[in-house]
Amino acid sequence: MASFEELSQAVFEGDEAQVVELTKSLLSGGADPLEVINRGLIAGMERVGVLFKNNEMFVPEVLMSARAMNAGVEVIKQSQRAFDMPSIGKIVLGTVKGDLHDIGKNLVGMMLESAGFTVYNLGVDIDPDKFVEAVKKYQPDIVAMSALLTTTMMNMKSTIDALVAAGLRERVKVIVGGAPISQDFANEIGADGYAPDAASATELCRRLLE
Amino acid sequence: MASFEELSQAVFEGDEAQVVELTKSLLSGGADPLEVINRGLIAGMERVGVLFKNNEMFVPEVLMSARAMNAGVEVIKQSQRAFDMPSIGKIVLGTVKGDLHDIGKNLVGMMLESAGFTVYNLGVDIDPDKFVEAVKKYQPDIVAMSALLTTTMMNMKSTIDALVAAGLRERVKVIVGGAPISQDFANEIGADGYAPDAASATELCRRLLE
Amino acid sequence: MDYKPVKTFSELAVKSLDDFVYGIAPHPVKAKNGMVIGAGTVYPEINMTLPPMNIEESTMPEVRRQYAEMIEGILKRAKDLYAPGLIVELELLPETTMKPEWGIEINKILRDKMHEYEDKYGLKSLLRCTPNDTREILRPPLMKRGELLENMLITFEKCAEEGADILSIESTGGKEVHDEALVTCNIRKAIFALGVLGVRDMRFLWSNIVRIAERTGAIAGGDTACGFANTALALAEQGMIPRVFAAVDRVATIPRSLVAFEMGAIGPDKDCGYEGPYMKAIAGIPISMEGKTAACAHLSAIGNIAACVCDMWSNESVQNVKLLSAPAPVVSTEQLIYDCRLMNEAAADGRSFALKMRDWLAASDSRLDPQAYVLRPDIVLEISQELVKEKDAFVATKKAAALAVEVIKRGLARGEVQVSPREKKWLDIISTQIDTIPDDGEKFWYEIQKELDLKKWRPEEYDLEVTHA
Amino acid sequence: MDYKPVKTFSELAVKSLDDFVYGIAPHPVKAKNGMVIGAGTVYPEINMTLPPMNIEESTMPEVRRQYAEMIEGILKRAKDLYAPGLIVELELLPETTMKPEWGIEINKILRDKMHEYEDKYGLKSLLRCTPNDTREILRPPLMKRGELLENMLITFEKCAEEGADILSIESTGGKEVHDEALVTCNIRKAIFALGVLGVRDMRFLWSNIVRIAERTGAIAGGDTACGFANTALALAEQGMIPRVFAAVDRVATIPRSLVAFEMGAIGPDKDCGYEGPYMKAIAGIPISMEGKTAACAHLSAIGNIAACVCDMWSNESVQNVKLLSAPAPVVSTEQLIYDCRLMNEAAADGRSFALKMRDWLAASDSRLDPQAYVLRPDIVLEISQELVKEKDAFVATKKAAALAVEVIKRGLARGEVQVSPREKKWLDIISTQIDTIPDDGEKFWYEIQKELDLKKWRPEEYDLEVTHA
Ligand SMILES: [Zn+2]
Ligand SMILES: [Zn+2]
Ligand SMILES: [Zn+2]
Repeated sequence: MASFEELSQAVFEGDEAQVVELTKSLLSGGADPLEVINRGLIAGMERVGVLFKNNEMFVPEVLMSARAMNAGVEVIKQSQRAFDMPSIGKIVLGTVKGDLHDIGKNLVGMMLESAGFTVYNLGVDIDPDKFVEAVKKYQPDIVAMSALLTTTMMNMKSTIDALVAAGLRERVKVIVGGAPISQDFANEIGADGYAPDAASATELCRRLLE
Repeated sequence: MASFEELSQAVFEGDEAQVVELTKSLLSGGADPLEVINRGLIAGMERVGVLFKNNEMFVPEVLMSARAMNAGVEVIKQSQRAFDMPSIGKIVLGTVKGDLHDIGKNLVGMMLESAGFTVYNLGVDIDPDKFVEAVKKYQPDIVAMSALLTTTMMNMKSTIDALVAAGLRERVKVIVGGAPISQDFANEIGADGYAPDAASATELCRRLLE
Repeated sequence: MDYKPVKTFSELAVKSLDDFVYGIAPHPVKAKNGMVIGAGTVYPEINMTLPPMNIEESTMPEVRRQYAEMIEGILKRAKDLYAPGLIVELELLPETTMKPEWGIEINKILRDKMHEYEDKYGLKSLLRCTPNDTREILRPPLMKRGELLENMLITFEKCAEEGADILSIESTGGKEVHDEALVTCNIRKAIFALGVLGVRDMRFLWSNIVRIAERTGAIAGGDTACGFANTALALAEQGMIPRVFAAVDRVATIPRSLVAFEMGAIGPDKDCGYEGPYMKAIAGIPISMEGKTAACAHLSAIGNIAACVCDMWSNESVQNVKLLSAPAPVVSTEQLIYDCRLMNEAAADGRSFALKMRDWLAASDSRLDPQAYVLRPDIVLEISQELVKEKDAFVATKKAAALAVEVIKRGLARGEVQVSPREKKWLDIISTQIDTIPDDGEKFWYEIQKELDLKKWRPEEYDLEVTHA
Repeated sequence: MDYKPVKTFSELAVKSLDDFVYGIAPHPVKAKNGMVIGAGTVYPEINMTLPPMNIEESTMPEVRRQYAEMIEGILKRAKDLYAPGLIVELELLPETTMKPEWGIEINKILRDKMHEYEDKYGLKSLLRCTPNDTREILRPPLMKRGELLENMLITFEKCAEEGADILSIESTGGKEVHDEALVTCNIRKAIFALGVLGVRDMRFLWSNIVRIAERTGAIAGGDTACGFANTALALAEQGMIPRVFAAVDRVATIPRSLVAFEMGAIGPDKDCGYEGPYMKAIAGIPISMEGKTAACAHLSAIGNIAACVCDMWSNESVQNVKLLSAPAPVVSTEQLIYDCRLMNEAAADGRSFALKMRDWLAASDSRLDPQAYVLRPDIVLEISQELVKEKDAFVATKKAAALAVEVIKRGLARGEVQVSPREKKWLDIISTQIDTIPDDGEKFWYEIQKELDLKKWRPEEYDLEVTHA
């Protein structure tokens, strides 16, 4: 039978075919699906996350690992009846109103998903009301906002205000990021956290949900 | 008899001896002391103020004019019994706590005095409490604060807070200035005005007391 | 409406490496007030933007105050430092483009003050107006119709009528595809986005801008691959994608950015288009560039080399925040003026010294990063020379990417440029990807449409028909 | 304690104009980690400070976080741009000097991270620690005794023990008198403040700093006339005082700032001392300078010329505020590195090209402002040559001022420098004032004491006795 180690390595290397094969082998060998996910697939992605954070892996390489991991998850889903993917937390993600910047936010989404979070990516140019709606609908643990313009970053505050007005602020943590954002600004608008890049966003979310 | 025009010109030129002589001549010719001050001495300083604001006069030149004007005022004081110098407003001035910068603040004081304000220059490194005391003591129209360090500028806010706590905030206008200060910062801490340089500080004070 | 190019470039405008230098362009541009760009002097181009704030009806008084404060500070500093002239760029924001009256008003605040300084102090200046490409606000975007486009064109026209001297844009045709290409480092998609979508959209857009310029007497400046290769540059700087990918992507933007000049634009090219040296080499137009003094807007590996052949030198953009000395736009103005002084002083000593300065600027960066290497003046001429042989913009784009890989590999072999070990394999990956691209645009479109997410953009807006089921 | 100079300079260390160039000092300084300043490479010196905030017990966690964030960003950028080395200056604030444990703690945060980058990535760096001259907090100040002085010296000593490589200060002896001299443009008082009070205080202070450096193995760097001639520069830039006064005042600081080296300091001199080129010419020590890339801290008319003979190139100081790209300290780091790259690249082509670069830097500013003119390398050597003939620092100060007036008048006559019409008369006013100064220091003190406000400073702290009733 294949080892969790090997599976983790295949995820790390972004070898989709290998991941599929090893996952099947583990399952047919009687391994617990949850263990395959945690000790194999997610363990591989965790190594990826560390290297990515240290600037030792490129995004396309991370994406290949993520794709390989997802292929493994698919195998598990198909092999099990009524299998629920474990999630370490739910996150609503979006670029604020007036701002069309997509790439950074999507990277954050991708890194979070790979780390085991469930991500609801609302897209760009998201009204405060839309954030409120999404919080009602998805009951997330965290709302993550992105802004790249000095003329839209104040909409982070508007969104927090809207959450307060809707009585939802206490139910979620709010984190912010993007080129013009700083820890000071995050403090100023009453956010719970700030991450300077996609790699640290994952860490931040983990920390906030501890 | 000498004319107000000539006196004003002598002040403008910083010619102390000439100012003394012309002032005496005007008084002995029966001119109203207040008119001598307003149409002669202060009128001359107003021209100085305009040129100074336009960067067309240097501080030492302004100082010479101010000294000449003061010499004229002295002549009037000595010639009249119980003469009260007219004041267009009272200003308490100081560099905030922790900050030792003197020059800019003193320039502001000098320009204000020359424009007819009564200035109480508290000095540098002035505690919020000291400002409060001075407001109680001198009953000024305006409190003017200076700061040159990013680590002392927050003491402008502390001083405003102290004025609020003492119930004095409504009684005075507060203005701020100094290298790291901006209009935004002034708004943020709830000051009534901001002046980027000594010349505009005078204008600002005039405007606030209109 | 016909989007046929009015000019084609089948040979280089710059005839030799010794003619390729800062301050001098084969086809200088003369403005109404007599300032000439590309005729010997490098001028500072200053750009400024608002500090953190919303733009809406209620904040417009503050917006006006901010711009008035910024322009006054900038002009005063330029006057006090005896700048020989100045270009001010107004990069409008989405809000001030969608609502033309706001953009027009800001444009006027700047222009009036600039005229005042010209009249009072003899400080000559030009206003470059760059409306925001607001078409991308609608998702998927309408590129050739709709209210967003209409208001954008009105902003162009009215700002030009109100005295904007130079018109520019950072156009976004093909950006949705290119964004995806970047994060996956897929050069096939990047080439499609640039060489097919970008080229087609710029033909449409620039035929409009050139017409507006002709009608209003403004100068049609140029475009920039900002949304494309500068995103790559920023991602590379953050360690997100390989620097070699960003370098190849930069070179692949050349045929796209060149479209502005094929459609009748005459420069100065837009500051943030680091492909500018190629535009100058091929089209002969003067260019604005930005480097170390634009570090306030983005960090880069090309801080000096970007200046080698510039005719204007820019700070890209800086917020109106207060630094210890002065507001940041004033600080940038001072820095740009000193940079220009130095370049102009060396040039005043004779062409050979301008070339020396150029070569030091180049050598100081080119060895350290492939993105810098592909901007080395001799490399620019070498690649440009090959590209002008191609009539078809898509084929030229593919060729540009291939040449970039080849040149970087050669530079690596010669020890002229360093590439980190884990980037080297990417040169081969990119090369292999390029080889899969057919030389026929139709065929490429047929192939690639199934690889693309057609929910994110509208092929019909680029006159492309979806042929797959 | 004896404050006798340990060295005197009776001839120039720099023997000819061709030996007077950036990157190379007659007496290079070698640090513990092997970095050598003044031996061929110009290094960036980065300085950073806190954003608007109070410093007190309750905010110290945030203060620590700020410094940690700044140093990490700076070092990461320096590494990513392959800086050949880096100097980090920690200019302590009054609060972090008066309470030595705070300064020591911040000093350690920086040094530890710098060591980490040296060990991990091979990025060599040096820490310059500059405690604040807190003596001026007490009014009138105690210069040679009291708790403020004691804590300042403790800060020096402990920071050096904890790894600060270079010790510097912006000393303030005589500042009260000089401040008044500036706003009244009274060169008599300025010369007294610099040539008598400044010199006497620096002898006392630097005998202490040199001793601390010897005890701890740190390098005694140098002082700066920041509180004096830089205040003049700032006032001149704002149009408050004539530029010619600021230029003369700058030259008059030379004997004062030289005291550090007479007392045993060995450089690198402090960045904001624009009199640095004179220090290098006379004492041969390497110098740090700042110009256009320090525009974030103050605007100036000497943005390029300041670099002519620098061995380190600095941004003076920048707050940790976020710009569009990155925090401002990171932006400054990038700009300094590119500036240094360019200078070093020209020098790599040979001495004659370094001299060319130097001369362009000089020529680009020297014609436009008398403050720039007195920094022209040939003028620096000319004036220095005269000053080393004087044994008495006060007489040298008077002579320096007189030479400055003379040189500016001559430059004006030759058309080498422009001076605005309304400034010209000030040259005569200054000249007339200088002529009233006796050549005997005792006599001068006797004369001037009645002109001075003795409530603002304590003559006994400078070993002066009030002889007037
Ligand atoms: Zn751009
Ligand atoms: Zn721009
Ligand atoms: Zn300083």
